[in-house]
Amino acid sequence: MSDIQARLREIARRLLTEGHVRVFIGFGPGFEANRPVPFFAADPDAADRLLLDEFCAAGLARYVLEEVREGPVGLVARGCDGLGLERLLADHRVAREQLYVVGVSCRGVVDPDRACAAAGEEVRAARVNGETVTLITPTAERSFPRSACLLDKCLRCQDPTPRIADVLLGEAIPPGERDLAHVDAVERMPSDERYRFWARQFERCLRCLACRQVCPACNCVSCSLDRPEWLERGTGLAEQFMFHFTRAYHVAGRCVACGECERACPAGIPLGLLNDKFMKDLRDLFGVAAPHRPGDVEPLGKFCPDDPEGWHEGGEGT
Amino acid sequence: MEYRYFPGCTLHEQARNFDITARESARELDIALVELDNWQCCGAVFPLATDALINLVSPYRALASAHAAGFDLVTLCSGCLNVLRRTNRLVATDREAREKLRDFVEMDYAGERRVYHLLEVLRREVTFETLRSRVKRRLTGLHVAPYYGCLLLRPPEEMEFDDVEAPTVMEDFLRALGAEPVDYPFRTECCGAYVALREAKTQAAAQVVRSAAAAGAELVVSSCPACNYNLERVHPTLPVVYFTQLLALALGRDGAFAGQVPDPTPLLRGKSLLPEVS
Amino acid sequence: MPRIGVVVCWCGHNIAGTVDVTQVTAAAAAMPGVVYAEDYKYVCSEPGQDLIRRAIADKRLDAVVVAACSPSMHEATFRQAAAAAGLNPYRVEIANVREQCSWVHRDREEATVKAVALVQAMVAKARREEPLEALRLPVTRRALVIGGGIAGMQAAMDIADAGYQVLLVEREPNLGGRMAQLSETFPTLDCASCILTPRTAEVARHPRIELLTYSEVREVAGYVGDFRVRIARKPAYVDWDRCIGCMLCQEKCPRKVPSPFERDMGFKKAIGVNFPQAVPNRPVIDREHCTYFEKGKCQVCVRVCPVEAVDFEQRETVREEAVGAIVVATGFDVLAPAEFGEYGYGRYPDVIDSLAFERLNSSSGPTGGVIRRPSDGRVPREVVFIQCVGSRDPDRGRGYCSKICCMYTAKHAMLYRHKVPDGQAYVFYMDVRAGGKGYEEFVQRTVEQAGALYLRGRVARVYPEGDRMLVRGVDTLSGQTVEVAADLVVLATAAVPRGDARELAQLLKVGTDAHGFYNEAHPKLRPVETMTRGIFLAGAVQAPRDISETVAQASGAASKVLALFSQEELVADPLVAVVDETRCAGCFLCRPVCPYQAISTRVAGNREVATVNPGLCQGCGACAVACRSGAMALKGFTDEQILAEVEALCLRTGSPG
Amino acid sequence: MRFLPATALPRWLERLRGDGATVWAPVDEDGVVVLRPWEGQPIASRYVNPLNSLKDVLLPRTETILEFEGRPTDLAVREPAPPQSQVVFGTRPCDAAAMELNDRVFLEGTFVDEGFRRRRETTTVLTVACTVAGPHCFCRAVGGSPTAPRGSDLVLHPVENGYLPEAPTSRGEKALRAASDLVEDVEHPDPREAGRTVAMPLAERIALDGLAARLRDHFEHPCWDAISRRCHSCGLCTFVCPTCYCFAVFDSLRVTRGRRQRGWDSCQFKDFLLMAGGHNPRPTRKHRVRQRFLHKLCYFPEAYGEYQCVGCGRCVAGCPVGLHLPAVVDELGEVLG
Amino acid sequence: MSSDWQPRIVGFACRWCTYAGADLAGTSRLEYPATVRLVRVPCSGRVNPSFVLRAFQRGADGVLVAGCHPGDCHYTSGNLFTRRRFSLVKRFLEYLGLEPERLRVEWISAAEGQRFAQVIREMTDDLCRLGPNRKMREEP
Repeated sequence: MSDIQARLREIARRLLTEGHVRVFIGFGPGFEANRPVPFFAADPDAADRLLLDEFCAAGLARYVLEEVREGPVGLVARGCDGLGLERLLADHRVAREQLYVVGVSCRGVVDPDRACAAAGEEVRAARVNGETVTLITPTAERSFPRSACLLDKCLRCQDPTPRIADVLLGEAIPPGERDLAHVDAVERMPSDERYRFWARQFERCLRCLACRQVCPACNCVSCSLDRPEWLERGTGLAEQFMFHFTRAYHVAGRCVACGECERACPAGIPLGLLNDKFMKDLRDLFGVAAPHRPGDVEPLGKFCPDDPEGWHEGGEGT
Repeated sequence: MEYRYFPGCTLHEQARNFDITARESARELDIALVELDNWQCCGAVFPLATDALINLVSPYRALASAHAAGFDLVTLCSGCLNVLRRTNRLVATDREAREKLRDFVEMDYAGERRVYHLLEVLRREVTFETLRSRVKRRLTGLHVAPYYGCLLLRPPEEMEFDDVEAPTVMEDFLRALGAEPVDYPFRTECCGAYVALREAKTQAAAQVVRSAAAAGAELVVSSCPACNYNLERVHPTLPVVYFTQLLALALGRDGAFAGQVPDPTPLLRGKSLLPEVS
Repeated sequence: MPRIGVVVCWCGHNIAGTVDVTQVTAAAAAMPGVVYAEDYKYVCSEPGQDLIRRAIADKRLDAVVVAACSPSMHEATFRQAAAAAGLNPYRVEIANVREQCSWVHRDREEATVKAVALVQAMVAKARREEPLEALRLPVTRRALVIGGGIAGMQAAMDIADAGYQVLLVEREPNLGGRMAQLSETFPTLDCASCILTPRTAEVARHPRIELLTYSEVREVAGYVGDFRVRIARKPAYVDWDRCIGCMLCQEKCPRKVPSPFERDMGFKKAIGVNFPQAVPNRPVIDREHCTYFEKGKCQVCVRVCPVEAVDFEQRETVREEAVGAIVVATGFDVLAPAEFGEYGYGRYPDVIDSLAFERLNSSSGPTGGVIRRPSDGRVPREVVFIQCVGSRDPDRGRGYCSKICCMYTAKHAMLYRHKVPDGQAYVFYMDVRAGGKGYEEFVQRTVEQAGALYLRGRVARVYPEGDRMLVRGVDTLSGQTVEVAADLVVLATAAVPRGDARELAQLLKVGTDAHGFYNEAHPKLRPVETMTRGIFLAGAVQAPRDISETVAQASGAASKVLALFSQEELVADPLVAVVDETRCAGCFLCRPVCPYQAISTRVAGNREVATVNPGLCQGCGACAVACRSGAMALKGFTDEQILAEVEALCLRTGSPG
Repeated sequence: MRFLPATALPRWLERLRGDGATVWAPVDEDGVVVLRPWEGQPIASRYVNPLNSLKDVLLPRTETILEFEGRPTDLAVREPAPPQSQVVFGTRPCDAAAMELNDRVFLEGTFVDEGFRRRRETTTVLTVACTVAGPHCFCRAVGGSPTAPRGSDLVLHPVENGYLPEAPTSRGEKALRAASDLVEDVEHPDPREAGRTVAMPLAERIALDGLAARLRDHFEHPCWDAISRRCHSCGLCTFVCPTCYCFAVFDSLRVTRGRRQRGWDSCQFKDFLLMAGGHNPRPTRKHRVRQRFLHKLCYFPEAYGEYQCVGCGRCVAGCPVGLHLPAVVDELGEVLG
Repeated sequence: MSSDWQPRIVGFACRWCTYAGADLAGTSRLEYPATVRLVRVPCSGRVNPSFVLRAFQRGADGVLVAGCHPGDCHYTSGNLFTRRRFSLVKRFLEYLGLEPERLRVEWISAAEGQRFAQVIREMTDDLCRLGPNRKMREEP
């Protein structure tokens, strides 16, 4: 990543000096090692603090909503960020000419906690190469399987390269089809056990709304769930179901599977399992790609005369 | 431009000259035709029975091995093109058939490759303008009746070779060689194929040749050994040749006309189109 | 908290027979917001309505819930009664305790509990309603008719005769449309121009019809009662006001040009009219084929014109008009059979389409009405007519039946026999469809008297043999392949929408079917209306149809326009969607689900937000569900109201107190 | 030195549950350790601190204040039954300390919060001391320690297959009596010594002394823009924080009956301070983020003399964009010098 | 289940077709259990999937969403969006644990009074077998 990081800084510096963009969004050093945080370079010198390594976990797309208010915005975008931006563009929340996107192909971001657990000691740096991840610790340099080191959202990622980059650093990796087998596992549970599974997850939900605030598809100016007639502030099980049902339905056919909601959830609720269920049915019933590639009209905004009636084949465990 | 070449059985036996002139012309036009290794007969007819997947094992294997080599397929005989292209489409669209064939042949393939006829390569890759510039001996004054037959064109939604009722690719090809294509209505009618072979019913072929002759054709050109065989036997003097023979001739190579009945060489010599025997 | 009155109807014993109305009234009295609860034997009766009016006045009610029969029965009655007492009619709700309660349940206790719940739901809804005003839309009592063929002229005449202004726009320089190209018409064989030209003259002279020929509609904005239409008048390069119609220019013009009106079999001059009896009888210059525009020379027409009407500098002019209703009568086209190589159309001159045969028959046609072969002008001894070319052919043509070809081909065979007594006509057909009045008898006469030979089967190939055309087909009734040597082959090609039908449909925001024919609002009940209110259809623009049906439909469309213009002002239902701009994010997820394209963009402050055109919106509510942030509300069926209804219906302890 | 074998723990808790108390214990739910009313499930032991803290017990996410039924003119109002006594096992010293901070707010001063007080007086806190610090812990930087008894009724120091109970309060002593037959006597060095040597790298890097004073006159400092720019305005940090106690009161109406409830609210939500008429004194992220950290690092110390943070590290682990107290203190340190 | 317990069904009926069908069942004096209570909506396209969950939340044991047959919608496309939305929502609610029989989506035209009554009878039988709905429901 280091030479790409250098080129990124050089581009950011040029954009800021020539005034193409008012701010360049990327990652900067965090308080703790291996936890870089979103960073907003507002002047050319700040560009040199831009950082791009295997630990940059947060999604950046949502930030453009706020930042474009004062002028054009530059940002670094991996595949998931690119899809997030496409979502905001498809929803007319930002205009393409307001963005200067520096695309980067991403092979996966390391989860610092998982890496430490795998290495058994403090991890200084990491390199993701194909099917293995090399963790550099003070004492050694050993490689581990991807599943032991990477974030969940990266393990299921099928879109390493953003498609709307103005400039792409590194070569493009073609997108793939998402494997939605994890949804089948939940579908196979008997309905009462499935209900207890979800009741247990939602019981932990704090309603802190992190999943909503980090989601590029949840970009409304004001959320209908903030209105008392839709959802009261109480955290009884009925309200918890209403919140998660409505949020999942509202992003159905619009979710780009960036995985940020699951990563942000403090209660460890498998939100991906909710969004992916809609994604699986949209794929099986209406042939919508998984993950959804934002087009001009969302899948629920159109119909085919011969759409199947999905409620017939419903029933246990299909 | 490199392709895996699928000759088909008759091009190694009866239609040797079709094969030789094709290879010569390809070399002349620097199209790399590398013969597919261990190919088998394409089955000659795309089975219409619903559960006849076993007949498609051979074309599937041909396509899969071309895919393994990483190149598209080229073939000459309209029968082979018909079978290979329709198998390719079936594999791409029918998941059940794809999986059964894959399990049986134990080679992974899902319709990624394209199957081309040499004429399509000439039209798309080489382009007829370039072909015209590469011609060494222009076949001026040669009135040729292009004969398409059935399997190149039909069924149109699967073959997508040319306009099913008013095709033009052979006419353009002949003009590129300097010959004059003859327009006659029977160029897309059937030659009687296997029915003619089995029960010697030759009226269909006769009608085609009669119509061509009436339109002033001196020579008929086709791209299918079965059609050639049927058309040759119903007219005493009108020779029937493969399009690659004219192509080889025009590119300054030997047209491999030896032994054909009716013999095209007198006609060609009459128009001083044959290479002078030194 | 709004003051709500509840009136429970006995409906004689229809409701009281199964539902304990007094208990329902008592329960209603205890519901939050209810300040008055009464029951009465027949609330829909005059005294019943009086009871409501008095209650509104005495109790200063803000809303009324009537527990009675289905809203489809008396919602209007009770709303008018409330309005008479000064209450906003949209604050009256009906609890359906008859059709959906007393009539369908036997157990008195269960029916009463359900009735209370239904009243509870309506009270909950009434508490969350705000007064709605019916939308008053102005009506411009002026109609636009697009298309000057028989359909457009008929509609224009009917509307103008009723006293309203009509704007008739026709793309060609002259009226007449498709019918002007016909020779005679079935089944009466009366000559097309004899019945058409007087009608064109009538239209041209009509005081309330403004004729805009050689013009096209470029843009349609607004909605029913207030359409804003931009109409472009193409440059004719002849000043029609000065021109006296002497046609000297056409006579002297040296440039002969193939005439599309004559299906390219006849010629016209670079300047002139399509056919002699054209109305308005004014020439236009065909810019692509005029020597002056090509090489800057000639100008013969300028020299011969006695009134200097030729003006090469003329430019396209565009005018904006306001109209209240639009009738689309743009007619149809015939399929170009070139896609069907087997018939050799376009390669062999003696293979023509039916419209060309019409021109051969027409006395003002290229051959003066004598049927001659285009190749050598000989009168054909044998003519083969091939039916369903492109029709009933889902793979390579159109799947539908074009309906009129069987009849005009029988006519052609009949006319051919009249003009060539010893000629033989063959007709390759699949089924003869002659369903109109006197149609079947006409076809029988063609077979028996005109001796036409109908061969039931398709044609495989048409190809030349010497100077004749060999038609290879099959006669399925005898089971043999047939080969007919013909002098002339006539293809009955499919009737298809005009080439630019889809663009005009988009302009008008009218749906089309898969082929491009315009969609009617309801195939059986509203055949002349479209889903867009105020836009009507007449003639073949909606589907292939013959002249008599076209005229009938044109009058139907005109009557719809007259019904619209007869109202003082258009009263539109206020139950339409409305956007809360503080919540709207401008994501426009609502727009694609609106069947009426009623949602457009509006700039609010520095943001783009959605806005609903109340004239177009029909209140289906699809957008209110597509809007994730809840900014889109459907008046009368808001989220808050429906949620309150659901909650009231789910209350287990429906008991009062 | 008293020693309670680990095997005796379930029996002890069962006894405490026996005399009518609700016993909470940390359980592993799908990989997340959460404090839950305990009915015999396996008790988790390998965790830094549970997702929900004592706050979830004493200031529940949703609490019914009163219930009402009938018509506006004759309304029957009922107070909910007084809460059962509760025993919370498995909290960490930092959570226990956090509750004492909340006591200052809810119990001292002119207004005593009845709901909180009733729960506080009937709750026994059995804290399990920390033998190792989590990656995000920094209790030592705010005056806490892995073995601090503050706020606990009983501190159980984990040792080889058991605990060394230490009872700073009589309520703790009373709870321990229920296990008197299970407790053994054993020789063991003072476990609190181990607490001082627990490695806590994060704590060393946080310098809080004098920060409260310096912050008072930097309300308009531009650093707040930079600090708050990456915040997404979710409520995660406030809801996981054991010391954040803001709540909202709201009614849940069902036509003829309803409940008045109190539940958590977050100063980071956009509409937290939205007033009737639409005015919002803290409309942007800068306002809201500044407010939270000034409250913890400036206003609370001014009012109660100590920082409103116990260094439990939940905000450090939870914030999706790394905007947490240590990071802000670090950035403020750089800027304010 | 105690024999006299009756399930509570909340129905969303489009006013042009299903509501008129229900009225027809009334005028034809058909009989069906008093378990269903209809909410009249302009079109099945107006039924927000969250309304369905609200009904279960507040104690409904079954929910029916019914509109015109595809192709007959008074607003041409309302039911075609309903078909897509509820194809997904039915499966999603089952995925959350709701028994399939609790939510039914039907096309019932204004002429199908019989069918409306039949659907209500079938739903009532299914729900009597299943018993009251405990899932996703708030405490009484």
